[in-house]
Order: sequence, then C-alpha cells, then structure tokens
Amino acid sequence: MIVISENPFDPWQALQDYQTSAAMQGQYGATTVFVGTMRDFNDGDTVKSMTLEHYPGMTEKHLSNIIGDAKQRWAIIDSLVVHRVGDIYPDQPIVLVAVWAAHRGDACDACRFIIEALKSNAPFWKKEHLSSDQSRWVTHNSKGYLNTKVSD
Amino acid sequence: MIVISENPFDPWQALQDYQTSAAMQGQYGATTVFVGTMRDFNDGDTVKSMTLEHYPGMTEKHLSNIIGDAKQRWAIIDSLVVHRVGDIYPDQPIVLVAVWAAHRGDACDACRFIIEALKSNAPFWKKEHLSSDQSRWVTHNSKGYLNTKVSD
Amino acid sequence: MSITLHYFASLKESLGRASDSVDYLPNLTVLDVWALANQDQPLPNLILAAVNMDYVPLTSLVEDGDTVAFFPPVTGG
Amino acid sequence: MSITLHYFASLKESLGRASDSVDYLPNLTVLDVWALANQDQPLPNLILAAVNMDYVPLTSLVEDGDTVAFFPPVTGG
Repeated sequence: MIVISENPFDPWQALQDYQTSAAMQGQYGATTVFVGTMRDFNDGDTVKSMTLEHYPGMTEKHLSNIIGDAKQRWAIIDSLVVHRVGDIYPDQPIVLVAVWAAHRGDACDACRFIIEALKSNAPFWKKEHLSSDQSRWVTHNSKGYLNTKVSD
Repeated sequence: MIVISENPFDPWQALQDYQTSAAMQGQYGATTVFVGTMRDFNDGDTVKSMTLEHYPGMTEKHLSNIIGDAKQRWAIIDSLVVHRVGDIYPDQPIVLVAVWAAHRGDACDACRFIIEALKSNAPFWKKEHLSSDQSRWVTHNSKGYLNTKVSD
Repeated sequence: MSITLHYFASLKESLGRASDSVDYLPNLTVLDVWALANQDQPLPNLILAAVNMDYVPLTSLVEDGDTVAFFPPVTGG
Repeated sequence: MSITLHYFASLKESLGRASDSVDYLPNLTVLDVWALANQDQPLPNLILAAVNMDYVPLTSLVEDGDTVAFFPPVTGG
C-alpha cells in the first residue's frame, strides 16, 4: 500500500494497523522497516519546520514503479510506504517503508532498495524554515552508505 | 537496551513505548528496524511451535558486545534488541532489532550488522515441533543476502 | 490543442508561476517546450523533466496533449 | 577447585545432561576438559566452545574455576 499523507502519523501504530488488516499471517518471517523523522537541525542550522512539496499523481505512479521493481528482484509478500507532505515539525515522521518477506535477505535488501530509490527519484521537495526565520530549499540528501558485507 | 523475553511481545508496541521513554527527541532522523517472526513452515514442513533455548548470561554479554561493535563503526544514537526464548508459536515475533541515528546510512548499516551478527554468533538455538509430532533442532539459518548497491 | 507545463519547488518560486500552456507544433522536444514557455530563457542547471509523469531526457519528443513537468533534484524521504 | 562444564541444545540432549564438573589440573585445554568429562568420547563435529561466556578456540588453556560451555552452531534470530 502507498499512502501520501497530509496529516502526522505514528509509524508503529501504522504498522500495527496494517499488519492486522493484511492477510499474510504465518507466511512472513522477516519484516524490515525504515522510518525517516524530521530532525531539529540540518547542515549546522536549527530547523523550526519544513514544508514538503510533491507532484501529485507522479509521486504515486513513481512509488508504485519502485515497489514493482523491488517485487521483481526479491521475494516480497507485502509492502507499506507512507510519506508525509505539507507542513512538518521536528520529531514528526516523514517517511515509512516496510517490507514483509519469508526471509530476511529479501526483506532487508528490498526495504533498502525502496528507500534509496525513493530518495533518489520520487518527486518530493523539502523546504526548511530556520530559527532565523529564513527559508531554504534542501538541495541534496545525505548518503545512504553501506559498509556491511552480509552473506550468512 | 537488550531484553531477553519469555513472553510474547508486539514489536510495534515495544518501539512506541521505547521511543517515548528514551530521551532522544529531535536528534534522530533515521530509524531502521528488523523483526523476525515465526512462520508456520520451514524447509518444506509445517511447524506447529518452536522452543528457543539460550545460554543465560552469555547471550546478554554477547549481544552487548555486538552493539558495542556497531557503536564503534557507526554514529548510532540508541538501539533496542528484544529476543524471545522459550515456547514460540507461528506469527509470534522472535527478534526485534531497532537502531536510531541522525542519518539513514548509519541506522541501516548498523541494524543490518546487528541482526547478522546476532544470527551468526549469539547463543540461541531453535527446536522445531512439526505437525507430524516430530521435533528437530534447526541446524542452519537462511542467508542474509545483499544485492543492493547503495551510495546516495 | 496544446501542451501543459508544470513547475515545482524552487523552480516554481523563481519563475513565479506553477504552470503554463503552449500551442502544440510537430517535432517539439521537451527543451523546445521549455523555450516556448519561457521566452528562450535557458533551462537552469540540474533541472529534471517528466512527460506524463515519467522521467524523460530533455531531447525527448512531445505529443499533442502531453503534460510536461520541470523540477529540481528531488529531496524527499 | 574445579572446572564447570555446560552443554546446550542438541549436544545437551545427545549427552543426556546439561552440565559436568571436572577437577582442575595445570595446562588443560578446552578439548582436554571435554575429554576428562566425556571419557575420551570425541567432541562432535562443528561444536563450539566458550570459556566464561566468551568464544574460544578448542586449544585455549583453562584456568581453575573457569566455566566451559560446549554447544552446536547457533540458530537464533
């Protein structure tokens, strides 16, 4: 499921609700979740709030394509993506990506793929409102490095 | 925090509770979570229940070392590991690993490292009770493959 | 018929408008559509383009009735 | 004084007991401690050892009062 939300959401509550409603009991052995939360600082400045703009329609289409790609590459049972738009304040979750699979290799790799693809390509733009009352568009995302070598 | 639990737990509730209690508001921008759940099948057989044995004392010591290693390698703000022991039934969570960090690279890499290290080295042993009323010790874990190349 | 243009985020702010419309002509590229709507003002560096909500190169041809969007690099998630 | 041994999981089941105690002697390795407690029955393949809750090689020396654990490959998580 893909949800674009103008309202604050609690990711753990959303996961509880979604997992209860989805008919996948007994099948999944692995769930991997990423939650991006608004911090009160960025690039050395105190941030009071943020406005998240998106391209309605393209956002949903693009996220759906990303999840389709992930399903082709990994054995995924289900996924949930929730993304905030509009005005966001520190400590509020911005994005939730969850993937359910039989095995952790699929759940972990697919979740990572989805959040990285979302950050690279999904049409969202952040504008930060600083404590100095200035505003600025965010021009880059931080790196999603990967140092872990995983095999077993 | 490390919790070895003889009782069932709801991972999303545990995360909600822990995040509320921990004093890290405004600092973390990324939370990565892995949940391992008992399936009702394994290696082609229907599994009715499972008994999880551990080495009390060494388990806690070893998990604490794993988290210490992760903290040396990545900029982690906090972590939560919950692991069930005793009798476990399908759909019950077995393990929860959560990592909070300022940036997603640290949260994702460290969470992956902790679950893989736990699976490779922490002294837990699973015995499966099959629908045929036979029991067997699990002798291997599934692979934690990683196909994703992540940089941005 | 015509082509609809949409602008987003910092590009929308610097242009001072969210959308435009230009008349359709045969063999227009995405970059031509930009130029028609913006009096030959050059497309700023790094700006991305989508036609009908799919990313396209700036040299891609546009059909009558298409929606063309221009926007800066994305920063969601 | 003495050395305490603990066995876990399938090893505990096949031995039919969870622990043992053997008298301390100088220069005992982990493998010697196993042999003393198990009448020279060879240590099964793949069995791991820990001394005082840290993994050790089987050739590691044991001190008086140590706790030595033997167990199969772990399968938690």
